Amino acid sequence: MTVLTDDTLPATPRAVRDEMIVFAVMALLLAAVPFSGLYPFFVMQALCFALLACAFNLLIGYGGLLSFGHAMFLGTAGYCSAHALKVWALPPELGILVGIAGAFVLSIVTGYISIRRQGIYFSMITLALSQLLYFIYLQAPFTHGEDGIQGIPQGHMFGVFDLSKPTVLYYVVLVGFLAGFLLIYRIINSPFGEVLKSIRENEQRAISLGYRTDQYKFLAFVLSGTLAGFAGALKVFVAQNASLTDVHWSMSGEVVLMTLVGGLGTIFGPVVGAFAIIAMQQYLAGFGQWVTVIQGSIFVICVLTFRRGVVGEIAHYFRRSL
Amino acid sequence: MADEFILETEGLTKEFAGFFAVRDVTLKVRRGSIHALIGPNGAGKTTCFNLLTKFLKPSAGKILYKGQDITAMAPADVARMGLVRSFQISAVFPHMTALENVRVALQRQQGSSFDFWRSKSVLNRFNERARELLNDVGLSEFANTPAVEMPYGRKRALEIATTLALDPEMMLLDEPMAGMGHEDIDKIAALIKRISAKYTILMVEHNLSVVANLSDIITVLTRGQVLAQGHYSELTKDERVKEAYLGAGHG
Amino acid sequence: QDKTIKVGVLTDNSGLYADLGGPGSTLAAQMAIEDSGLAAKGWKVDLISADHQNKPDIGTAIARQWIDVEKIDVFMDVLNSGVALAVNNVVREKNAILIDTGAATSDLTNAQCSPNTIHWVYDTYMLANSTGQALVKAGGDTWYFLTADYAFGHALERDTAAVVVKSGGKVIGSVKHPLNTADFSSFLLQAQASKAKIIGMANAGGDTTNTIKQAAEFGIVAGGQKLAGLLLFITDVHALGLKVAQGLNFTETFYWDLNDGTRAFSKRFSERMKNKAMPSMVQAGVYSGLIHYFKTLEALGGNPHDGAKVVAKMKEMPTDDPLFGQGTIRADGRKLHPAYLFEVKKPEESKGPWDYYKLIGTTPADQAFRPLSDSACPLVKK
Amino acid sequence: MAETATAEAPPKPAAGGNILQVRNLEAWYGESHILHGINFDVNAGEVVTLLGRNGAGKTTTLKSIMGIIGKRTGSVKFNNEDIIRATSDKIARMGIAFCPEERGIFSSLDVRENLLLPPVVRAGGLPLEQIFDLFPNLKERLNSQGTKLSGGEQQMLAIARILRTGASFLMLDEPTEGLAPVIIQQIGHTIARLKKEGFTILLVEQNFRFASTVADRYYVVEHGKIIDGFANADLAANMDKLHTYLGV
Amino acid sequence: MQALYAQLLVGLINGSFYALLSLGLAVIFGMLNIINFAHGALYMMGAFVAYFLLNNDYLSIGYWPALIVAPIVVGIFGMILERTMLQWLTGLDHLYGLLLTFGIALIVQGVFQNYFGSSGLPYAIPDQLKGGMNLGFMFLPVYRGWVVVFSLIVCIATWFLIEKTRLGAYLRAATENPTLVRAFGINVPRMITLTYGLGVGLAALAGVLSAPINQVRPLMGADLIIVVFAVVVIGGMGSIMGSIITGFALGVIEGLTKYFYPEASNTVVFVLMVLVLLVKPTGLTGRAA
Ligand SMILES: Nc1ncnc2c1ncn2[C@@H]1O[C@H](COP(=O)(O)OP(=O)(O)OP(=O)(O)O)[C@@H](O)[C@H]1O
Ligand SMILES: Nc1ncnc2c1ncn2[C@@H]1O[C@H](COP(=O)(O)OP(=O)(O)OP(=O)(O)O)[C@@H](O)[C@H]1O
Ligand SMILES: [Mg+2]
Ligand SMILES: [Mg+2]
Repeated sequence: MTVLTDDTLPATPRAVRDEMIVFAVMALLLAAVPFSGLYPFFVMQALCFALLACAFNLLIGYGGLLSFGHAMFLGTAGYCSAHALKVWALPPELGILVGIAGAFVLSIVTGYISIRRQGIYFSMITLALSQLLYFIYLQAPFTHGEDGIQGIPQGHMFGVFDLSKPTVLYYVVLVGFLAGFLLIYRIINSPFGEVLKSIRENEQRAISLGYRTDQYKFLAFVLSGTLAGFAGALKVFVAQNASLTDVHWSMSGEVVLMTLVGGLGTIFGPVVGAFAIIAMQQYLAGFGQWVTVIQGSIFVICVLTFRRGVVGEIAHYFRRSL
Repeated sequence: MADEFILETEGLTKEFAGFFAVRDVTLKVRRGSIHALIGPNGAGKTTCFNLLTKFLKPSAGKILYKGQDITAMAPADVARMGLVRSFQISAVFPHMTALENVRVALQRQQGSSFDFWRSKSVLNRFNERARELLNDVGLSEFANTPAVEMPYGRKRALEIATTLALDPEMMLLDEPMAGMGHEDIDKIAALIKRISAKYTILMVEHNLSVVANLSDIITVLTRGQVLAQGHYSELTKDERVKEAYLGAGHG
Repeated sequence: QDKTIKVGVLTDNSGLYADLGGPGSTLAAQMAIEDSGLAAKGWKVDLISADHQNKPDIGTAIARQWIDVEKIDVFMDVLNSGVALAVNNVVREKNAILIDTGAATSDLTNAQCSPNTIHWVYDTYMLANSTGQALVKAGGDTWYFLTADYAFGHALERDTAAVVVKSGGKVIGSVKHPLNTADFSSFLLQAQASKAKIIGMANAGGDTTNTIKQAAEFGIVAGGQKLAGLLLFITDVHALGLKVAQGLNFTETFYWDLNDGTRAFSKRFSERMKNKAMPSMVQAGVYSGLIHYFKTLEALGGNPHDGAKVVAKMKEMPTDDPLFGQGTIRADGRKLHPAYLFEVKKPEESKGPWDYYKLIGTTPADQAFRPLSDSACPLVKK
Repeated sequence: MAETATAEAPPKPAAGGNILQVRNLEAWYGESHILHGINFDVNAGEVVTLLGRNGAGKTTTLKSIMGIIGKRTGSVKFNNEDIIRATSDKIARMGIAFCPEERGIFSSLDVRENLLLPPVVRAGGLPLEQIFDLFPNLKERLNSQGTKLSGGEQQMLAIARILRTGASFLMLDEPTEGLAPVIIQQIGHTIARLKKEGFTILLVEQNFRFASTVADRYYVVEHGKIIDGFANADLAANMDKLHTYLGV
Repeated sequence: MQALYAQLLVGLINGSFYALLSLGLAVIFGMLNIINFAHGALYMMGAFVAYFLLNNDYLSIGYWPALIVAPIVVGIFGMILERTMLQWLTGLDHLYGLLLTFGIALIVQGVFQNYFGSSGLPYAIPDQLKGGMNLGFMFLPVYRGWVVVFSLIVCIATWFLIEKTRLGAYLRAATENPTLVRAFGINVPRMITLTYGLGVGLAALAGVLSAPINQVRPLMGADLIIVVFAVVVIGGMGSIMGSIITGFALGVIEGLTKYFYPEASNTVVFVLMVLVLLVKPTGLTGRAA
């Protein structure tokens, strides 16, 4: 697969400083949401997808691996958490852990199967695996088929934070998102991230330097899948249901869209993209039958005019990496 | 004697659907020498390299490196044993700076490559060594230039620096001078000469003056087989070599 | 007293079911508001609509926002069972009102019933009951099911099979097909080989229409077997054309050509539709449900913005409107009205566009739906 | 060096029909301005060589003539027709053929298909037998995938395939790169033969020794300009200058 | 046992749709390097054009001419798309083409849905192909027989055109390096446009063929696309023969699944894909990605 982000700039101290500033601004803006009159529920939802997109971006933007099945981690973690909360009546923090663990196990299995395929074949095998999983979830009784697991209790986080209060829930989700985001940022800028980048740039060369590249890609896959699972677990508290839509291929497609719209291989792009797409779904919902047409037109315009994505274009304009 | 020869092959053969690209090649590379592999186009030189570094699986034959049989190893593991190659078409990490290119190689030996929870600033401890290496190949001024933006000849030099960073025992260089201007050729040749003090080098090269000046011993390959072996001066007198490789009017 | 009302039509505007609800549901709501004459009496009624894209999480997101930000009082339509169940939870939690006219799942008034929800038009239990009973009675005593492989299909098959057996018929087989199958010939061949008299289609939408179309191609009906649609709408018949659809049996609770009341409404409705379509029962339900809701508020003398309270009052008051006639709402939130078994006319019997059905049987309101004695709804005191 | 760079008028070509005339050719890769006004001529039946250091703009010059650089200005006259605005397929059909530096062998085609790919634009191309005489390797490997050939074999294939087309004006970009001496000699003979048969050849070479065996005239490119030009006969007299230009 | 024969035959019939659709997709991928997510929408357009040609007061020219006219009309539409949008994507990663065509699919489907509703329009089997034959083990509608035969012919003709003619070599070469092929004197942009038209035309043809069998609905292609895409991958991206064979084979395998484990019949293609890719990393006949 060709390198998608052909104008990635090497990270310099200046870039790191830029990123820190943008991160601080983002965190502050998000923290101010409950006071802004903006509807926090919408923001929470967007945060979950933003985390998912960031996790996905870790794999494609920095590992060069395009997964077409990332919804499977989102959905699996969602079902696991939902089941743990509703049926086992676990407290929220354990519910989240169960979800993450589910995604972790799944990413090990699917990663093991798929990681050796190249390019589009890798994408397709992840798609196929996620479709198999969809089938399993459709058949398995505990998911309640297309009705989904509904009315999941929100409970008290660590026994203290009452998650049924929107503001409390909002901050819990925000903290979760920021933690996930920082972890991803750290992974990208870690010794491991450096190797990953070199593999994406020129895998043959990395091998000849003695790197067992499959192992690095595998680790990246597992990290990405597990973090996507974290997003799925958080989402359960926000939506209070877990349904098949989260495992459907069109969800995997949506993640790709979010990342592309925001800017592939940029650190903040997926966040912007997730907010853009979720906002679009929310605000276009009132446009009646024209929703799909408008949505389609936006994609077309995106691809034809600002292909680097929102953040990518901005970064390119200022010659910064964001 | 494993000591004398760092790399040996026995009856190395590679067949592509009925076509023998390499056939029954027995090669011994003496430790500390510059050994050149020459031959007409399509003789199987690159294929040989690919076999030695495990990028291809041999159809038959055996490869011994430092006395150990590496015939069935994975490419990354061979590299880890200190047998490192460069590519016929220049291979760098294009969107990383020269410094980062070298650092990736240095990092591999230090075992922190899987640390995804640490800041990459831990890699800064390699910077000094990386700069040294860049300096060795004359790239100090390019340290912070992304590799894509470097001129062709400099990329080759960078590749060599990256290879050196692994502190290999033996380097395989595939046409290190291809596509270079005269200036660069001289620089790289000098560089190879210099590093050969420490490493064993097996190289493929078509530039005869380079081969003549650098190599201690030359193996001539044609049609996948060893045609002759010897010093440059001997080979230029060999009629078969003239016919197959050097061409009339040479020597 | 507060005299403002906000109505939200949450439906599928762009997907598979857009013909069934979609813009038509919004139009029906609009007409209900106009016909109620509330404006003249000093009420202010606002209407908004949105597309849930058949995704439960989008549905819940919109529902929350509507209640929290837009202050919506009542949700109409909400077709698609998955979305309906999700919205049902939100509405209950936030004490709004859901008058569901589109979802099929009978769970809305059974295990998942809620003091804030009324299920208006139809449900799987009723469909199974009416169609199953009537067909067995008419001699269709051996059944083979083509079932969509998801909870809704399973429920439909299970309920129908129970009715068939209870009525003295026999189920001799079934095959489960995945949702959104394009080709049914394999399944139809199996159904054909079973020699069952009735092939029950426990599926919906495109799956049903494709089944019907391909059944005609394979000569199933010509070979003497009968197709029974367990969930089929007039929009589907329109899409198939009478040539293919003729002879089908199925149940609806509304048809535009039932009586003068339905004809008058439908004529007005169709004139305002872009493609001049007649109303589906889902759309008719939106009108009927809203009319009753408005009457209740008038009776209360103002809008208390208290979902449970209004719904309780709605259950007290008998319903009466030109589309569904007189009826009642049960404690579990089930709206009761008769169910009609129709047969699709032959092309030569049809007098014009949308003249599709012959009424061949009516199940009275008190027998059409699941008896309270079988109900798992906690609101039902036993 | 700077003084010579200002030379406005290109060195006068020898007598014989002027087939290619390049004036003030400028070209850009995206934002970067690479050619800053190239001026030179090629006469029918000549072999002209462009020399210059890495990155001087030789390849870019050829590509601009071929019409495959997006942004280019100035004038390029081929047989007195200005082709600066023409698309590359039109240019090719006027009888110019180009053998790129990176060879451009197609991996989805086998060797035979690669060889037969360029359409014949006019009569007078070399017949296949002659091509196989020149490059026997190719004949042996006709059915393998194009990019499975060794580096040098790919180079041969790249040259071979444009000889078939009947284009009489050939542009070869570093045809000897990566070739064994014996093959380089063969290519030298080929060029000589082509010349005899009336082909005109514009050559880009790093291998100066090789160029000197085939070229009639030289131009030196530096920083996107032609800074000097002389005939093969004057080579000895210009050797010193050349050393400075090329850093040999 | 008899029932099994019937399932095999029915599977083969379905396979011919997969083959036709994946053939077009493979042609477009192989030649333009674009994963044409609009394929399903264009297939749907083919069926709709057939519908207009049948049920229009002015143009009621019926099924047979539609077999030619619909692919041409949709093909021209495709060529306009290519000219105005897709051509700007040459040289970019697959992802962009995929996204763009996905957007186009949404637009096309949305517009059709607005004008024709979601439940679709009736289309009857042409009179000449009505009825069926009793094969002993099953009742075979004449129309289905026609579909198999006709698709096979179209598939083979396309394969021949692409793999065995000069045109095909130009196309394959142009996929890899359009600039160079153009510099050989071939008008690559025009060729690419025509090829896209061809691929799209094949989709439309499948649409016409399916109109009498499947309901003519705006979303009829939306779910198909992913299966068809899977077929192309299993066959080996860009391989024409691979797609044809896999298309027919998938039909048969699906038919068997419908018999033994019907619930999984939509999923079996993905099981197949995982298995094939595990054994052969680039599909049955594919070259490296
Ligand atoms: N993967 C392959 N499949 C089929 N044939 C191959 C493959 N790789 C190489 N060959 C053939 O093997 C022969 C040797 O190729 P190789 O690349 O080793 O030559 P080389 O000596 O490096 O030549 P050069 O000097 O031109 O680079 C060539 O004829 C080539 O066509
Ligand atoms: N695709 C490109 N985008 C941007 N700059 C380019 C591109 N290709 C070449 N250049 C730049 O244009 C300049 C001229 O390049 P060109 O390839 O014409 O040089 P050359 O004289 O052929 O060198 P060489 O001997 O290395 O082939 C160089 O500085 C190079 O870096
Ligand atoms: Mg080689
Ligand atoms: Mg060049």
